[in-house]
Amino acid sequence: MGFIFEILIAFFLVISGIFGFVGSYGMIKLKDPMSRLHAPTKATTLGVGGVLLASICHSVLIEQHLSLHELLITLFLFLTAPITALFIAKWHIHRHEKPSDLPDAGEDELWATHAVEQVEDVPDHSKS
Amino acid sequence: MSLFLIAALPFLGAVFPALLIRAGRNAAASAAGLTTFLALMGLLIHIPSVMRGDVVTARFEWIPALGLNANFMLDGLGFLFALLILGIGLLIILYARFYLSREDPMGQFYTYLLLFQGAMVGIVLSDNILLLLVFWELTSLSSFLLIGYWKHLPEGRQGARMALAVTGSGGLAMIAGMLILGNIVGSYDLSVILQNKELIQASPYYLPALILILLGCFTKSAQFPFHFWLPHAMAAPTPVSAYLHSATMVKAGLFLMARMWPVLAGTDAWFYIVATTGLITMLMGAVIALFKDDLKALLAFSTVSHLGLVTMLLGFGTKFAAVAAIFHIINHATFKAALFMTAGIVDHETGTRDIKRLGGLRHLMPITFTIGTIAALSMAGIPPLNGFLSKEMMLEETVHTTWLHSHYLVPGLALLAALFSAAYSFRFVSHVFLGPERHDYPAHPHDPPVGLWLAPAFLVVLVVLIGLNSAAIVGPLVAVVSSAVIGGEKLPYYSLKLWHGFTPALYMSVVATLGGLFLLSLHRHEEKIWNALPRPEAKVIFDTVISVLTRLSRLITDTLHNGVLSRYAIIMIGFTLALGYYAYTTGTIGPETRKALPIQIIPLIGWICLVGATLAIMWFHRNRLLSLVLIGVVGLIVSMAFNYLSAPDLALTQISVEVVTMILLLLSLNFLPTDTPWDSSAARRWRDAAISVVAGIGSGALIYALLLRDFAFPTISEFHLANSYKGGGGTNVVNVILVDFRGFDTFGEIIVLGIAALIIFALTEAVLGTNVRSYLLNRKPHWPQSGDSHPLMMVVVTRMMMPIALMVGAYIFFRGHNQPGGGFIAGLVVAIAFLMQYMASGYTWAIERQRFYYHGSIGWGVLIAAATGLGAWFNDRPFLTSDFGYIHWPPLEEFEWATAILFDTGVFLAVLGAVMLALDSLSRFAWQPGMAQEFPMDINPLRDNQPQEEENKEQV
Amino acid sequence: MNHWIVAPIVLPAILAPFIIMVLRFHLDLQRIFSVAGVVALIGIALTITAQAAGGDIQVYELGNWPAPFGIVLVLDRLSAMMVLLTALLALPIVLYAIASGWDDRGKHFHALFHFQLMGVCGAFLTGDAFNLFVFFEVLLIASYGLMTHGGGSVRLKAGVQYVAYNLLGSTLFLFALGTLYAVTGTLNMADMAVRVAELPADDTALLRVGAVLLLLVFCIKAAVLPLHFWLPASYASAPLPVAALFAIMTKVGAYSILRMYTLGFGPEVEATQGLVGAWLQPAALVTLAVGAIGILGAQHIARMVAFCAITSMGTLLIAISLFTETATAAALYYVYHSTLATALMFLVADLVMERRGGAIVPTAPMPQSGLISALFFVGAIALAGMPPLSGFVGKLLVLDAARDAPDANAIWAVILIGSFVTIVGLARAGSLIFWKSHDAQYNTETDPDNEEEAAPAPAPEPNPGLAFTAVFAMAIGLVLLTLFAGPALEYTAKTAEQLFTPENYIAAVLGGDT
Amino acid sequence: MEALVASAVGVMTAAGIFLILRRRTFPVILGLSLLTYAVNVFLFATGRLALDAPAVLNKYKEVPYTDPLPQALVLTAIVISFGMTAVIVMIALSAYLSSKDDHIDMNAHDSVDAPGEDA
Amino acid sequence: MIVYAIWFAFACFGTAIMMCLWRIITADGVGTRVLALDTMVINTIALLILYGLSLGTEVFFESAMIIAMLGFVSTVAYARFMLRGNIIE
Amino acid sequence: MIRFLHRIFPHPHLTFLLTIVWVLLANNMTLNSLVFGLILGIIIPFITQPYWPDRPKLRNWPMVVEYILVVLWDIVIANITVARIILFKRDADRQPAWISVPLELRTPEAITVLAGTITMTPGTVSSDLSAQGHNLLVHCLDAPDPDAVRDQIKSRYERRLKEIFE
Ligand code: NA
Ligand code: NA
Repeated sequence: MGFIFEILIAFFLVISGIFGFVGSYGMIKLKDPMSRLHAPTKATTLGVGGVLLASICHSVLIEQHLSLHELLITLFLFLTAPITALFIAKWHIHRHEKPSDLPDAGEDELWATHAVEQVEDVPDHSKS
Repeated sequence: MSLFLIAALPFLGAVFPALLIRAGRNAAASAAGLTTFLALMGLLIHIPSVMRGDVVTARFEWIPALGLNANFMLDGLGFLFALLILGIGLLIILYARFYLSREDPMGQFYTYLLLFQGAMVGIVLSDNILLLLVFWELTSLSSFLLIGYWKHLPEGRQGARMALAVTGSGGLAMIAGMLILGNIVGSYDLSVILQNKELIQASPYYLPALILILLGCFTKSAQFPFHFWLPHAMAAPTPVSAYLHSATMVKAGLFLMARMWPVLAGTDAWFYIVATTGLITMLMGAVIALFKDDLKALLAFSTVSHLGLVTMLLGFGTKFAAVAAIFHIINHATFKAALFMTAGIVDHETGTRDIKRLGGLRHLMPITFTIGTIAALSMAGIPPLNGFLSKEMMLEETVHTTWLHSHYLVPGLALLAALFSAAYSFRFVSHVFLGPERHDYPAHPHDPPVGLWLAPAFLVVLVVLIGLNSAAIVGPLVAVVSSAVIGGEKLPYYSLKLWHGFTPALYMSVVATLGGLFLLSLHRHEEKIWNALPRPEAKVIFDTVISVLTRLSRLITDTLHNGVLSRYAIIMIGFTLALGYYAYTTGTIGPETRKALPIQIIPLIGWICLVGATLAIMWFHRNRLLSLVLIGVVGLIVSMAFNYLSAPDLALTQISVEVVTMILLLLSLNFLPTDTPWDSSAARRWRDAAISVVAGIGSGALIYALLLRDFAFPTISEFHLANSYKGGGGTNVVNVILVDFRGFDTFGEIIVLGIAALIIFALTEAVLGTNVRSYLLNRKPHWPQSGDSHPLMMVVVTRMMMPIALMVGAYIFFRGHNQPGGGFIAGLVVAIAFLMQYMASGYTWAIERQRFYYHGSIGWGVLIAAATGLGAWFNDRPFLTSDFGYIHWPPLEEFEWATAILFDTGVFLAVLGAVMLALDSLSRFAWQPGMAQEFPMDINPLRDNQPQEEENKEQV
Repeated sequence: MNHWIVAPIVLPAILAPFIIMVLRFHLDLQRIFSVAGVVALIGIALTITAQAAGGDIQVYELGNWPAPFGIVLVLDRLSAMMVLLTALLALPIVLYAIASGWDDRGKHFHALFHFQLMGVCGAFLTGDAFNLFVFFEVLLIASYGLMTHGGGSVRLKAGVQYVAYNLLGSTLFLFALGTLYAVTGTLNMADMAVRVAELPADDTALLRVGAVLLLLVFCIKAAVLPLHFWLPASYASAPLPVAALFAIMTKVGAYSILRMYTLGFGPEVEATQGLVGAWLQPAALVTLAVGAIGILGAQHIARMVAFCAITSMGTLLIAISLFTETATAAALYYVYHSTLATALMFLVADLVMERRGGAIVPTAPMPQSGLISALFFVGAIALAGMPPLSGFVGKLLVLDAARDAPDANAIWAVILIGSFVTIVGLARAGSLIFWKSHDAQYNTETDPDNEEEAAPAPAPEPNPGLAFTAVFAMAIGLVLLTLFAGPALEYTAKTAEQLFTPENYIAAVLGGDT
Repeated sequence: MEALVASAVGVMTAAGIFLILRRRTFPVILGLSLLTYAVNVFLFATGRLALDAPAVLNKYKEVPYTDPLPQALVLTAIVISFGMTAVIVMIALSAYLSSKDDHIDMNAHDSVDAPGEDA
Repeated sequence: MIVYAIWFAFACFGTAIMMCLWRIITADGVGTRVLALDTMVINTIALLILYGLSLGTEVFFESAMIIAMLGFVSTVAYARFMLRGNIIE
Repeated sequence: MIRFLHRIFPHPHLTFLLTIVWVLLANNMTLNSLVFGLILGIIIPFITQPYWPDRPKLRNWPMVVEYILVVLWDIVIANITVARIILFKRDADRQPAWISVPLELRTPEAITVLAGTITMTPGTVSSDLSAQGHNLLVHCLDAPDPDAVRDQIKSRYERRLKEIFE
């Protein structure tokens, strides 16, 4: 029984290691910035997830005490990773994509990142 | 009257003129006069005992540890000088009352004058050389004020500064000399010093002490080559010149030489230094005086000459010469003061002191003429006036003096000086008073009111009387004084009378008088030659020296402190490295006692990343954002290293602080340039790199050496490990150290943090209070901004995260005592939870929902921490003594309470408030109109629907 | 349990947050509480000075943990007199800051002021090396705030340099403390002294490095050349009442040198032999020289006074570097003198600057020129070491104490020539500022065309009477220090004696088991 | 392991000082931060290195503990230097905004006219 | 077996971290740098939990959690800085 | 009674959730930590309430569970797919694409969950919202057929989310 547990834990660990590696490797290998975004946000998430699973399994199965608090870390990462990706994508859109390069935004006409108010509209307060 | 009172009266009295001047000029003058009069009376009371040869003393232990005591003594010498100072002072006060004009601040004048008078009296009554030094320097200071009295005259200011510089520096030399002297003798009391002639003269320090003391005397008494300040001091009002530069201050040097005569004189060194200086000064002063057209300058140089004369006499070191010196001091004081006052009257009446514009005043100002002529003739050494008597004695003494085996040098030069002296004295009379009356005086001259001429007249009467019957009038005084000067030994044979028979001195006098007349008759021709001669102008030289010194100082200072921080830092680092190296190499290093831990792969990778990131920062530091990212990497790895090396608390703190710091830097980078331009040369960068590398090697080597050696002693932390749970109630020893064993450090630490936030707030207010505000309101961003500043997803996620983050904060807080965590990290976590709301939903929106007040949070934090500490007082325990215990409320399990938690609450609040206040303040810079918005998210499809729904409702 | 010892730290630590929280919007109340706090601090300081005067060394174990495991405060004559000096200095300065309106030119002046006092008092009282670091940081960070109080581009720029330089210094402090801890395993100063004395002779190098680094840190604070570069620009650019308060900061460095050195790093200890002697005295001499040259070369009154501060630190450190009882007694007297004199001169400089700007060039006459010039004269006399004020006494004491030193000639020469240059420099400045303005060419009053404009401007202080009173109080302090030089020296001599018998200190801290 | 820590301290010190010697405020501040890291690690290491021995008392078994005291000191130092960094960032920023110049050096003009422009 | 698996994972995440650093330094744009930093932070979390697992201790849990939370905050701050200049507005 | 309970537990779901979080954090299931978690679970919602106005109600709890399971499964698949692309596919063979997903969801929370899900699942990253929030811009790592991706998003995730939130 213990051997199976060990295999399970080792499996999670190996999986996590592979995905951790792939995530960062993708960042180096992929050429265009938007594509690079795919690699780490996903792979690393599962990479860490695997370690956390291994850790939970280890405490539950081997050390025989329930320890689930690693789940909180997963929760944080799952909550935050999309935001990180969103912001970096927005940065890319802002800097490298013209509205015409992007698909149609439907009735809204523009994507939010491009929907910028004119800076010149800022009233001049130095004279008042 | 006690000597204390005599010395103190002028100082006490100095207050009144300044105060009474509102009551009128007469009140001020009367106050000054009355003070002086009282002091004079106090002095005169002591005549009987002084004349008996007694020494009156008064002693007070002021600074016994230093040997600086307020000891005063009054002997003949002191009496004579005190008499001169107070007596002539009284006359000057009278004279000045009429001399000064309505515009002059007379109260100030008398105050300064009395200060000076007090200092002079102090000098001559001191029985402690340190005390004497005090008064000595005071005369320099008060004369500085008096010479510069007419602030509007550049000559006055410069003259004052020159006088201060010269006499002040002499005074400093004298301090050294006096200290050496006191050191030789073992006491600073004059009465002791004067008993130790052999000891002093045998000491190897005799010569340095002598030179240093003489420097003080020579500068004060305007001896060559320090004479140049005196004529420039003539820019002072005439009463000042008359008082300081004839009767008193310049005589302080003479007084001191006379005072020290018993222990310093009589050696070759004394003779050659003092007598030679005096001789040169006498001759030089006399020659220059002849060619001065300014009446006061003429008198000034004549004073220089006469001071030289006395100096020379003292320098001879014989008792007879000493008597002659004393006698001449008395005589000079009388005729020279009278002459100065005469010159002042002439100046006052005619509006000029230029001899070239004067002449023929004999008929217009007969009284002045009479006074001036008698005084001048006395100065020329014409019998039967007192000047003649002492000059005879001087000439007599020179005849017996050998200078480096030469018998003729001293008498010859003395004669020459006497000749010039007669010449300028005659010139004073003839070119001012004699000759035809002129019509181009700047003012219409006539004799002044009696108030002005009374004082000189009195002095001239003395001149005549002393000349006629000196033995009766000043004989006892001269005897007493001379006896004091020569140290109480038997007086030599001398007689104070007009006729001594056909002595060499008489022939010399005759030659001098006739020669003087002859010189005067050829004055016009001599003047041409004189003017053609190149001669150093002391003022120019002095000014040049001072201005060169000033400019040099400025150059040195500005070069040294050139405002370049990197230079300052390099010097500091270099100095530190050098001293560290020195300290290391002069010590001994023991063998390594610890085995190094093996290097594992993960730390190695961490090391590679850390070094790589650090080097990359150095290389790419001009890209500020990249450097910031890389710093983040370094911080992350350092935090991981702390974890790896068994310091989880540190890791937590490091990473939390790291993030907040990064945010602060980003907030400021928003306003700063995003790139650092190249502004140091490659050579400079290499130099900097070299220094940095050396410093790096130093710190690395130091810690490496430490890491491989055990503590030489058991560390105190063994106690902490042993007592953390027992005495502190916590299992996380690091936390127990922080909140208990060393809670006082933490108390200071939160205060630092609180202050940091206050400063940031205060600076924000200060900066926003200036025109920077309008710049900020109109500032354009570094680069075009994207739309959607508060993305929907971000807002939603932060909303979801906030309660969890607060929960985590609470968790970190409560478990800190037993597990990694604590109030500090909890504060940061909670602050970041709030900060995320700011970032996501906008400043305005978030601040509206803020339920606490940052200043209050900081304040309460510190107060709670302090109150926790103070609570121990009620238990009669020291500040910050903690307590803990266990509570059991069924059905709950037993749980622990500790006052440390309360203390940690203070930490928590202070940190929270400080971080929020800092971030909040910096955020205010970014505020621009239009930024304040009603909604937390820019895009909210639900919001767009709602108005429609409401519209629909209305339609329905 | 003598809680008085901790009071000089706790009082400002409570008062300042109170001012921030409760009185934030009430300047008048802030002022009242601030002054009351300083007065109370004087009371506390007098009390502990009286307690220390007997010669007993009292130890306050914070948190009730015995030394060396917890932090202790130690009250001896030296710490008491330094706390007293701090309190006495603070009163006229806070009054002046109020009277001149400086406290209203930015936020949180009074809170920062009291935090600064807390840091200084803590540094003087603590017996723990790391706690000393903490208090250094408290006083430094408060000084950063005070230095940049009110803003202004030049002041802020000087502020950046000041902070950066001192951060380097703080880093050095930590390097030093780390090294010392790594070798001795303790942080308590007395305990460290004991262990240093017992250190095996064949393993001293690392301790020596730590010790020298620590002394360097103190030298930075004490503005010893070549570590003084933080001072001129920051003192000259700070609000001058603040610069006046900073006069005590350099003394913290001097105090620490004296404390550590007499306690455990002295030459009689084998491990630390020759660490200081070789360089501290020459450095002090150069400090004095550079300070004096700076005075002569200064073109701005505040900068000139800053160099006066450096000069006086030079003199003080010469005395300290002699490390004899007599010299230490002299040094301690000089500490009082130079602190008061420097502070006085900064306040006078502020009076001048508020009326006519600080450049040492003639301008039109300023209001109250007579009074100010009199005060300037007093300050100049004191700083130049001219009689009759305490500077002269102090200078004589130092010269006298140095007479048996091996380098007595150099010391005397530098002190005396330094005095001379100082006199010339101050006379030059005073004459240009106060006298030359009476020249017709600068005297616009005589110009009939714009008589209206030329009428002397009203005093810029909201309350000139109080401002002058504060400055006068400081001058009177100098006079009293001179008049009562005898008793004062008696105290400092006893203090020096206590310092040079460190066994008592160690016994008091470690409970006598030495 | 000791060599890694020591060399890391050295490298961070060197880089920190190199940045401190730059002439603009921002790199100097970064340099100070790096130097702070260096000194924190230094101070921490004075307790000597230990793996798997955090100073959290274990009630159940005898385990080795690392020296907790330097850790507490470093914690204090970290917090203090955080405050210091915040202040210097703010002062540098204010100075830049007031003069539009982020040179850290003061020129002669600055020193002469010192605090001429009070708010 | 677990030991070998842990070592394998250590090696993977260690390499990953170095690749992240390489990307940070060599990236052509700030966005990629921030992305790489964020990835690095996440790899670090994994390493930390791995280390805790290998030692059988839970003492690193808080660190990992705080890093997860704060890594996000710093990434957002960088992103906001790049997009808007103002982190808080 | 209910009003009283409502007063004490104004946010029962959140209180419950936070108590769970606390128990997870404390990592032990004792009465003490439950009580303590409950206390915090009551206090913290009070503090955070103003920051989350108009909190949506979840309507369909079984659907929530289903959704989570679907997403988890997709994440596993996604990672394998992406790993293969990264490791074995040449860059030139990849066909990255932008796609625009018209949204029926209007609740911000729902949109957020959808966007998050998209990012966490195969080869897609939610990159932007349209100016009114009615379209979602998604970037695909390798999408030979963008329309299929869009349809899968709408049917697999958006449908379920609509049931949960609206
Ligand atoms: Na305690
Ligand atoms: Na803690």
